[in-house]
This record gives sequence, structure tokens and C-alpha cells, in this order.
Amino acid sequence: MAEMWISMGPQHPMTHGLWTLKVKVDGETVVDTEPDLGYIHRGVEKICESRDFTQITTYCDRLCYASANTWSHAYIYAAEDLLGVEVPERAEYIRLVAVELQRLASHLMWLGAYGPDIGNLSVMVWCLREREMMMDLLQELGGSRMHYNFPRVGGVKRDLPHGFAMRARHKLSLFLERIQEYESLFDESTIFLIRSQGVGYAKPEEMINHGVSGPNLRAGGVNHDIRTSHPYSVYSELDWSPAVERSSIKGADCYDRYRIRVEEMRQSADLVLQALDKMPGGAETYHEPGDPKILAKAPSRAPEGTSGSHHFEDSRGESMFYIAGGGEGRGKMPYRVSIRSPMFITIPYASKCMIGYKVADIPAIMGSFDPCIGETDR
Amino acid sequence: MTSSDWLDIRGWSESIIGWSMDTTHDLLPNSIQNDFAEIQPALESFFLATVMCTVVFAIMMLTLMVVPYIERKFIGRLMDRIGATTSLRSLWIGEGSATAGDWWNKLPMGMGTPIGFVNAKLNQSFGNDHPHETISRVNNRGYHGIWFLLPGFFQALADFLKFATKEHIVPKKADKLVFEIAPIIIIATTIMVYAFIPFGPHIWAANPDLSLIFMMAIFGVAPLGVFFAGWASNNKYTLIGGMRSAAQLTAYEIPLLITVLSIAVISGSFNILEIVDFQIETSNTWNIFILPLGAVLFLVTMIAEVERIPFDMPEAEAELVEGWWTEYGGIRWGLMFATEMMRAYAACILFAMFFLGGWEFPFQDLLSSLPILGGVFEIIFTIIPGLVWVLLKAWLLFAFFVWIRASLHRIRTDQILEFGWLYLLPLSLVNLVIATFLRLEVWTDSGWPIWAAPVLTIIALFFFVVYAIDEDEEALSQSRRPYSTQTLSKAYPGTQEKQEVN
Amino acid sequence: MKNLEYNTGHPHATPNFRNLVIRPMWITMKTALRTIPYIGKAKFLKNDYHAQEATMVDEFTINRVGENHPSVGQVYSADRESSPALPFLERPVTIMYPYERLEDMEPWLFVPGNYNGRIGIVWETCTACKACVKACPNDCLHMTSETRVNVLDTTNEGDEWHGYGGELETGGLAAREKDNFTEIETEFDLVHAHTAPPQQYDFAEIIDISGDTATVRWQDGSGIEEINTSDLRPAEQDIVSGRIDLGRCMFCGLCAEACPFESFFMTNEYDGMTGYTREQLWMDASRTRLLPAVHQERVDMELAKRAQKEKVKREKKAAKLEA
Amino acid sequence: MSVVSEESQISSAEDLAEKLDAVDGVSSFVDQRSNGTQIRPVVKLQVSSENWREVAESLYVDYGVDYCSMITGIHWPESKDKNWEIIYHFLRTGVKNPPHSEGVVQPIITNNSELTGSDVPLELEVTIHLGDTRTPSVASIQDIWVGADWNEKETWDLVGIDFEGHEGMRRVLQPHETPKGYHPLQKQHKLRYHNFQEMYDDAQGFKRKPVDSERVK
Repeated sequence: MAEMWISMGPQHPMTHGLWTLKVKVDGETVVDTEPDLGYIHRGVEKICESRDFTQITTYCDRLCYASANTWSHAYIYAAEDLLGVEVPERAEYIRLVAVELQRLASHLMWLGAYGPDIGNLSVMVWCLREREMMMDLLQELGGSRMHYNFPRVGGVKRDLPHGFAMRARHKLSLFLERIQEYESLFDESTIFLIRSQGVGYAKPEEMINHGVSGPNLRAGGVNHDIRTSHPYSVYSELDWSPAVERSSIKGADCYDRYRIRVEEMRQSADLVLQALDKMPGGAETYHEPGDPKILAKAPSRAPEGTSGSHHFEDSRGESMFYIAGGGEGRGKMPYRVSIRSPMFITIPYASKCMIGYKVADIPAIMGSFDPCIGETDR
Repeated sequence: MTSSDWLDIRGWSESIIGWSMDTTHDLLPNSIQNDFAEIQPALESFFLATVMCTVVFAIMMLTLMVVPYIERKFIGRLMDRIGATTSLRSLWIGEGSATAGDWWNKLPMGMGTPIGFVNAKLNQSFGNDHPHETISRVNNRGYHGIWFLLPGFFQALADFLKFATKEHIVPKKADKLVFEIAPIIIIATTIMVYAFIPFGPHIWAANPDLSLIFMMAIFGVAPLGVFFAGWASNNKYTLIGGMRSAAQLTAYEIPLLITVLSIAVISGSFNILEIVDFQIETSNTWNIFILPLGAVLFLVTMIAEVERIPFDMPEAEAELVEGWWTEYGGIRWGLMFATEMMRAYAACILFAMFFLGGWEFPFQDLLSSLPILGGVFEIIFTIIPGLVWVLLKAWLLFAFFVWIRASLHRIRTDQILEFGWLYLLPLSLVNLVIATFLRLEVWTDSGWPIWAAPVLTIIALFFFVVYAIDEDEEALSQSRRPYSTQTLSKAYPGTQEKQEVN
Repeated sequence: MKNLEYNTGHPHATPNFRNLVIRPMWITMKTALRTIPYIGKAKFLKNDYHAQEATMVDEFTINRVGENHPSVGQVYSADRESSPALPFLERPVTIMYPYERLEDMEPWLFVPGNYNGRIGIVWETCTACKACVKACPNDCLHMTSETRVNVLDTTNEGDEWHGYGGELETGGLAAREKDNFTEIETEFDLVHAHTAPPQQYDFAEIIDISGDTATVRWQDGSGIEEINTSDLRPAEQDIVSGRIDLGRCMFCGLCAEACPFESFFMTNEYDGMTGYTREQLWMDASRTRLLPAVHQERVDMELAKRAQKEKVKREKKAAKLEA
Repeated sequence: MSVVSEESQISSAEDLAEKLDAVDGVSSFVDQRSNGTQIRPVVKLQVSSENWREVAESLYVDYGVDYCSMITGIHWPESKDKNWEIIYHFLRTGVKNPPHSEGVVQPIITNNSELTGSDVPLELEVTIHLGDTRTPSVASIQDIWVGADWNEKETWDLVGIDFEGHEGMRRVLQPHETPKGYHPLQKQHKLRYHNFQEMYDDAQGFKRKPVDSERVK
């Protein structure tokens, strides 16, 4: 068969969102790829220029529909850097709980979407069943199901609710056992192994140069995690170390990227349980919203010439905010908000990774990189 | 020596038609009676064939409705997802305090009162009598809809009605003639397959001597239609889907036919009825105990042939949207979907015929010959016609198909072909050799020797267990995985990889 | 600290025959068997962790929702449900909205003041300071003028903070609480009713006041009536917060946080906010009005605060007059 | 604890800043950024646009800055000294390529808290100022850090800063048929629908204006 271009997307099951992957195929073999993004570009960076620092949190929630909390927290840390706020320790622990629960929910969503990518629908339903527990916990914290608007400049919106620790411990201990079932359906399934092992090699040195980060990078045996190498929050107080996959000589394949996320799920659950135990003041106590123990006073204006930035370990890689102060209303609004989206950088690389494999491998490779188009297009 | 039961539909129709023909003959004026007598046998066989085709088709279509029902219900349990089926109750969900749960109160003239009464009784006796409204509704769930109609059973019918009312769209640049012909080929040949499938000892439409050959030949026509459909749609996805379908079905047709040949060798006949009779009457042993390897091969190749997960590459929705039928819509899509189900159903019935003794209950003879209970069993087996056992076996096998679908992932194209050509083809040849050996050397005129079935079954189970506990001890001890797959030929070093090597 | 451990894959992750069918098919079969009566109770299917029984409802929630709430006392599993009469039949929880509602199953998700439902405003305490309008990131809130009774006037004779409100004036507005209002109020369920809350008062224009009797014209058109002033309380036509464009609302709750008075709340109502046109998503002020009884405690707080202020003011004035 | 210690990061940052300050056309210092509770050092570089290409090469080759995180362009139409500002964020991950034996990668098992010298992960922030020009442009670093490729595309697409030597520049987030010279993050483009009255006087003719919009504040 002659070579031909196939346009996968913007409406295609492989894309996990709205974008187009143009694939040049020779028979069943992929010869060339060309990603095309921007279908849901909402101009968040521009909108943020006319919103004050509290209001922007709401928009940052909506950057990613699978992982809202990590994005609003990434923004909040940059805003705190800009405004020079010191956050109470209890608030940092509560944030850690919220972020790690969100990471769990996001990875579960990924695993759930990866199953149908390679033909198994059961995993989807199983993962969404467990994700529901995480969503319930996050809803207790933030009050909404998907877009929580939870962090505030200087702290968090609300303390851990009554009974939250009890329910979180119960649900997480259940979840930690449940992971074994996913492993039975994935790791102990020959068809999954031959579909994922040896497919979509990504070399660690290439990935660093291409700006790929997060679980995708750690799958290649690179011990690089923003939480440990550029520490923020209270990760240093907890007993943990990032999971790193031992990949093959050719680089990380889809199986490595699957493994690393399963390990991260275990770690996130563990981190939440640790944080609940170590929380200053105890996880059971409750402070009213606005209490100085959970919310520090913050200035509302940033003068011109100031800037704030923060690297953040999102569930998909390194997210980053850069905020320049001194916008409208004598610095009440930022002059410029710039967002680094991990998937925006990763998608071109992932598209390169699939050259030389089969058409059937496209969803397997693309899905293993966990694309989220909400944050990619901003 | 043929097996038989009381549900002699063929015999009944034969006698009714014969009687009516005779009556017609007598009623006719004397002058043309002789002429009529000449064509009477031909007319009789024509009417008989028509009636039997209708009966078989009706049985097939009615029992086919169970198949999607099994799929939906069983996969719901496998996937841990049991919720409301929204077929009929979703029409009206209620307003304010009135909900669709009390739909019977809306019927005129109090016709729904008995339903409400029974429902209330059921709720009371099954613990749904909770003081709080919503919690009681939770417990109420099973009886909430139209409980006596099996919730969700008529979803297939509703779907069909929906498809039937949809607009028929042909893509502008499609090859219109072929686009229209392709579904006809697929649907017609699939329905034709059922002409040769017996649902019972006396429920079959046609029974030529070589019905097995005839049926497998027709079974193999559908891939042609699939390829037509994929090509005519003028869409890259359908094209790839059609190519994959052609490649895959060719690769699996050959082992399938060789396996079927081994059945014929074992049973000594190319006639399906005789194959079943061989198991029930002649050998008294189901073929699965004699040819376990053949049963596995037949199952695997049939799953591939009917394009179900893990072999559903031609319509892999993750990469090809819907594969070769992406461009079809409306009733054509609906009928082709029904055809998929029909082919799967036919595969299940054929497995029951070839390996599971057709219309015989497991160990029927053994159970009947038990000292005291034997009489009871005898009565049961006499009362229940063979049709029931055939259908139960087929549905159970379909549940197995569904189980496989929920558990396994989809295999890649090259791996499917590799598996087909490198494993299934040699194995089917081995199976044929075994079957020939058994038939020539082991078979005696009185039947299989007493040791044959147990020994062969135990050997198969032994191999199964040996492979099932197969562990890579080295990998386990090193606690690390092998870094590449263990397929025989590396189909995916990729062009990029090659360039680097060069 | 833990040793830095590197993930080396699942020990059984080998493409062999055991993993070809046996493991994945066994694990799905286990899941299916768990949903079957009697068999599902077997230990080897449960892995000791399925349907762990635990009490999920905490004491705070029990106090809030009352002992009679369906969730209280339920031995609950995070992922399973079973009925008392068919305890062997466990199945995954699917809340069949709208037949069932989440607030009955998991009331701790719906803590007033935390759940981000649609907005609700207690008009009585609103001062039209526009803090909510400014806080709204999407400009979906608007101020609108409505007839209302000030929180200081809501008190009855003999209440602690009675007497700090306004006075009846000729040409002004007066309000009379409806006779059967307590009944209406108890029947009204904010979360389930998707209509405007019932009116607490009948409003009237005061034509004349002579001694203890006032001549009023009722605004509902029932004519002119002479009525004892002790039955009336002053009302006012005032700008209050409250009209919302739901098509723009993100349910972020920033407006409720911005409110400096105990006036602005996010309610627990999460449905009934639909329409066939965009115009229908304009929610009128009467829909967003909250009865003070819904947040009685906090309205009382606000009343006390303002009455205290008023008291100090009046005392100062009196002192000035004396001086 | 396996996280990088604050002291080692600060000393390493000061080390690097000292070295970089000596480079031609670069002024470098260590800035303190906070992240809620901790202080985190950032090596800030002010580079002139002429020297940028050489500095970038030496950053990659000599100083082990291996990871390009983000490129931000800012338009300052009213500022005197800088009309255009380009900010690069780099990371020195300090990660060596893991060695492999027996066909399997053997990751370098490092304890982050014990890292010293050039292994310590560092953040770098490079600022380039451009004067008043209608065609702002700097040298591309696409071929040094491939990760900068799409970042540069995005910066051009949204802010309008061109990168000399960038291959395959195209619109990434905006539609391909966007008019030439339209870059929405430049400050002359204002948000529509910013205030209430404007919001409902929409030109698209949705007629969403409420009947009493005059009365509503």
C-alpha cells in the first residue's frame, strides 16, 4: 500500500481530548506524525490579566479537567511567591492531602482510560469506581465535584472537615488493597504485556532534552521529581522517596510508564495517610474558615517589577507558573501570567516516539503518556 | 440409530402438509388429480422447506435476543457495574414527588393496581420497607422498573426500532453500488448459515449430506463483504479495517477448517446431524473428551472469526474509530451489528454441536442408569426437549465469550497473524493427526475403548496445569522483568530503530 | 527514612500461558462472583478487603442531620451497598439520581457553607455593599432592587434585640408576616423545591397613620385596609444582591466568601438549574432569596451585631442630646 | 529525608552565579524565592540579546543546564527600558544518564539530600530585554534544548516574539488561519466583555440582554 496521511482527531478515541494527530502510514506502519493542537485554547493567560489574585484560582482549576487541584495549587504557590506570603504549616499539610488525593484521582482516570485504549473496558469501570472515592473525599474538602477552588493565597479555603480523616483512612486502606486487582488485570495479562512491552521507547537523555518530565521521565530511570529536587510544601517532613522505574536499554516503554503510575498511586495514598498522622494540631481538630492556623493574611496587590514563579510536580509532569506583578488596578491584577503545561511539551515528543510502530500502537503509546488537552491548550 | 425427542416439529409439519396435500388432491376435480399427484411430492417438500426455514429463523431470532441480554448483564457483573438499565423506564422520570417508580398508578381504570400490589408485596418480603423514601428506593431497585419483563431485556428491540427509523446516509465519494451490496452479502450469508444448523433432532431447515462443508463455505463468504464494505466506504479507517479483516480471517479460516476436518474425521461424517448423533448414540462420548485440543482450537479460531475481543482488530475502536463499518448508519449498521451477534451465536451453537453433544444433557445416559434417581432423570430428559439443552449450551458458551471480552486486552494486528500462522496452524495440523490416529487405531466398531475419554481428558488437563503454573523462575528470583516481549519475530523494531542500528 | 527503592516491575509480569488467560480471567470472574447471592460471601472471593464494614458518618454529621437520618447508624462500606434483608447481595453503589439523592446517602458531603450549590441570599441582612459583585470572576452577579424587611425589623416584641429597627412612616412601606407562615416554612424544602421560596410577608404602602391604626394599601391588590400598627413592621424598597446568570456561574463560592455580612450563602441545591434558552438561565432575585430560618444562627449573629451597633449609636446620640 | 537540602542548594546556586557573572554580557545573581514555607534559591541571569546564543550554548555545554522548562514573553508597551521581555526558565536537573548493564538500565540510586556541587538541582531564570521595536526577535535555542521548540512556537504565537533560526515556526494554539501579526497577549489587545454593560451589548446578536438591564447595576 502506498503511504497515506490519516488524520486522527479532533474527534477520535485515541486523542483523549480535542486535538489532531496526523499520521503518515505505510500499510500499518507509522512513518511520520504531526500533532496539531489548539482546539480548546481558551486564552486563560489573557483572562488572568484582568482578574485579581483570588479569582485566578478558579480559572486555574479549569486548566485540567482530570486534575484540578494540582493546577490551582501550582498557581497558588507562584502567587504566594509573588506576594511574599508565609503559609501556616497546617495549611501546607492540608494542601498536600488535597494535591496527593488529586494525583490519585488523576492517575486512576489515566489507568481507566488506558484500558479501553488497548481494548479492555473492565478497567475503566473499575478505576472510575475507585476514583469516585477520591472524588468524594475531595468534594468534602472543596465543596464541588471537579473544580474545587480549594487553595487560597496564604492558605486553604477550609480546614479538614469533621470525620474526614476517618473516612480518608478507610477509603485509602481499601484502595491500597484494590491496586492488586488492577495489577492482576494488567501485569499478569500476557496480552497487555506484549502490547506494552517493547513499544514506544523513550530514551531518558532525549526526554530531558525534550523537556519531558514527571512520571514519563521517571519511567526511564531518571530520579528527577520536583517534589524532592526543588522541594516545596512539606514533602521534606514525610518519609518517602520518588518511585523510579528500571527501564530497558532502549528507554522507557509503555509498560514502564504504566508501572510508574501504579507505584505513584501507592505513594500518594501513603503520603496522604502520613500527612493525616503528622498534621500539626491533629487531623481531627477543626478550625473555622479564615482561622490564622489555616489562612495567613496576604496582600492583595503586587507592585510592578515583582515576579513570582514556581515549579510544581503535577500529576503529568512539571507544571509551572510565572507571574509578573503590576497589572491593572495598581497591581491588583497580574501583568502577565505564564503557564507551563507538561503535556504541551510532551505531546510533540510522544508523537515522535510512535514513528516506526504500528497503527495499533498509536493509542497504546499516546495513552501511556497521559495526555490531557485541557492544560495543553490552556 | 438416531437420537430423538418428542418435539418433532419437522414430523408434525410433514404430516400436516402431507394431510393437507392429500385433502387438496381429493378435493380437486378428477381430471387434474393425476397431474397434481405428479407434482405433489415436490410441492410437499417445497412447503416443508418453507415452514422449517421459517421455524428455524423464528427460533434463531427469538433466542438471539437473549444473547445481547447476556452480554449486557454478565459484563455488568464482570465489570462491577450494576445499575439501572434505562430502556423503558427512561421514557419518563417523573416530576415533583411523583416518580416513574409508580408508573402503574398512571394506567387507566385501575388496571395497574395488581402490579402495584405485587410490587408492594415483593418490597415487603425482600426488605425494601424502609421508613425513608430514598433509602427504600435504593433497596427497591430490582423491582423498580417493569420487573416481570426482565429489566433491559427488550433493549435490543428498542435499539432495533431506533436504527430502523434512522436516515440512510451514503458518503458522497463512496462506491454506492458496492456500499449497498456489502451489507447484503454479509447479512444474507450469515442468515444462510442457520439453514444448516439443527436446533434439535427434528428442528432443521436443510440437511444435505455435506452440510458441514456447505456451512463452513458460507461462513467464509462474509469476510468478502467486510472487505467490500471497507473499500467502498472510501474512508481510510474503513480501508484499514477491511484489510485487517481480510488478513485476519484468512489467517484463521485455515486452522478453523482443519479443526472442523478433524471433527469430521473423528465422527466419520460431514453431516452435522450425524456428528451429533455420533456423540449421543454411537460413541456415547462427547468429542470434547476425545479431542480437547481441537475444542480449544475451534474456540480460539471461532472467536477470531466472529471478531470479538481479543481478536477484534478490524473494528478496534481505539485506533480505527469503528473499523470497516465506520460509514454505515441506520438500519444497515443495526443489521450488521445483529449479524455480528448472529455469527457469534452460530459459533456457540456449532461448538455445542461439534464438541458438547448437541442436544444431550451432560452424562445423560449415566444419569438415566442410576439405580433410584435414574427414573426421575429419565422422566426429566423425556419431558425437556433437546432444543432447551442446545440453547442453554450456546448461551453458556456465549457467556464465556463475554467473559473473555471483559478480561483480555486487544492483540495487535501483527501479533494476531503471528499467532494464527505460527501457533494455530501447526497445532491444528497436529490435532488432525491426533484425530486421524484415534479414528484409525483406537476406535473400535463398538465405540471408544473405556479408557480413551478419561485418559485423553487427563492428558489435556495435565498439559493445562503444567502451562498454567508456568513461571519464569529466573525472572522471579531476580525480581526483574524481561525487557522485551517474547514474540517470535520482532515486528516492531521500527524504522527509527533500524536507522540507528545501520 | 525509607530506602530509595527502584520499581522493577511486577514479579509475575511475564508473557506466558499462565498470564494469557488464567490470571486476568480469574480476577474478573471473582468480581462477578462477588455480586452473586451466597457465593459472593465466600472468603476467598473477598480478599479480606472487599466491602469492609465501617461507620462512615461522624458525630458532627449525626448532630447536624439528626438521629432519624437514613445514613445514621448504617454500617457502611465505601464501595458496596447491601440491603438489610438481603445482606448477601452486595453490589456497587450507583446513586440513581433523581430517584435517590446523594445527600441522603452521604450527608457529610453537603455541609452548609461548604457545598458549592447555587447561591442564596438572605435579603434581610444584605446592605448592597457589592462585595460579591466585585468578587465574581465571571461578572455573573447583579444587584437589583427589591422590597424587603431589614434584619433589625425582623424581631418581635420581647426579643433581645427588639426596638433598633426603623419606624412606620406615612408614604413608606409596611410588612405583615403571613398567618400560616410557620406552616409554609416547615413544608418548604430548599433543596428539593425548584421554585422561589414562599413569601414571608405581605407588603403594603402606608397611606396614613393615626395613632395605633394605619391605613395601608396591600401590594397584592387586595385593597385598602385599616390595621393596628402593632401587627405591622417597617419595610423598605432597597437594593439587594441576588440576580444571577447561571449560564456564567462557575460555582466557585468566592462571592459567599467575600460577603462581609451574614447574607450570602452557597446552598445545597444542585439541580433544577436548567432551561431551554439562555434567558431561562437568568435566575431572578426571588429564586435566590433565602428564608432567614435556613441560616437562623448566623442571621441572629448579624442581627446582634447590627443592633449592638445601633444601640451604641443611639446611646451616643442620647448622650449628645443630654449634653 | 530524600529531598534536596536548602543549604546545599543555596551554596551551589551562589557558586554557579559567581561563575556565570564573569561571562561576557551576563549579569548574574542569586535570588530568593519562597514557596509557602521554605526559601528556594534561583540563579537569575540578565543577558543581552546579542550574546544570548553563545551564553545558551555555554550554559548547556559547560554548566550542565540540561532542561528547558518554560519561555515567557512579556509585552511592556509603556515601560521605558524594556518594551519586550523574554524570560527563560531552566533547570539543572543534575541527573546523569543512567548506565545500563545486561540490557537493563541501572538507575543511579542517589539520595537527594546528600547531593553536592554540580549535582545539586538548580533553577535558572534568564531575562532578556528588547527595546522598542515592532519586530522583536532573539536567537532561537531550539536546537540546543529541543524542549524549547514548542515553547518558542507558543511564545511567537501568543506574544509575537520571533526566534531567529527557529525551524518550522507556526501557529500552535491559535487557528492556522489567524491573521498575520495578530498576537493576542500583546497589550494593545483588550479583553472583550470585561465589564457588565459591554458584556451584554454583544455584537454577536445573542440578545441576551435582560429586559431591565438599564435598571440593574
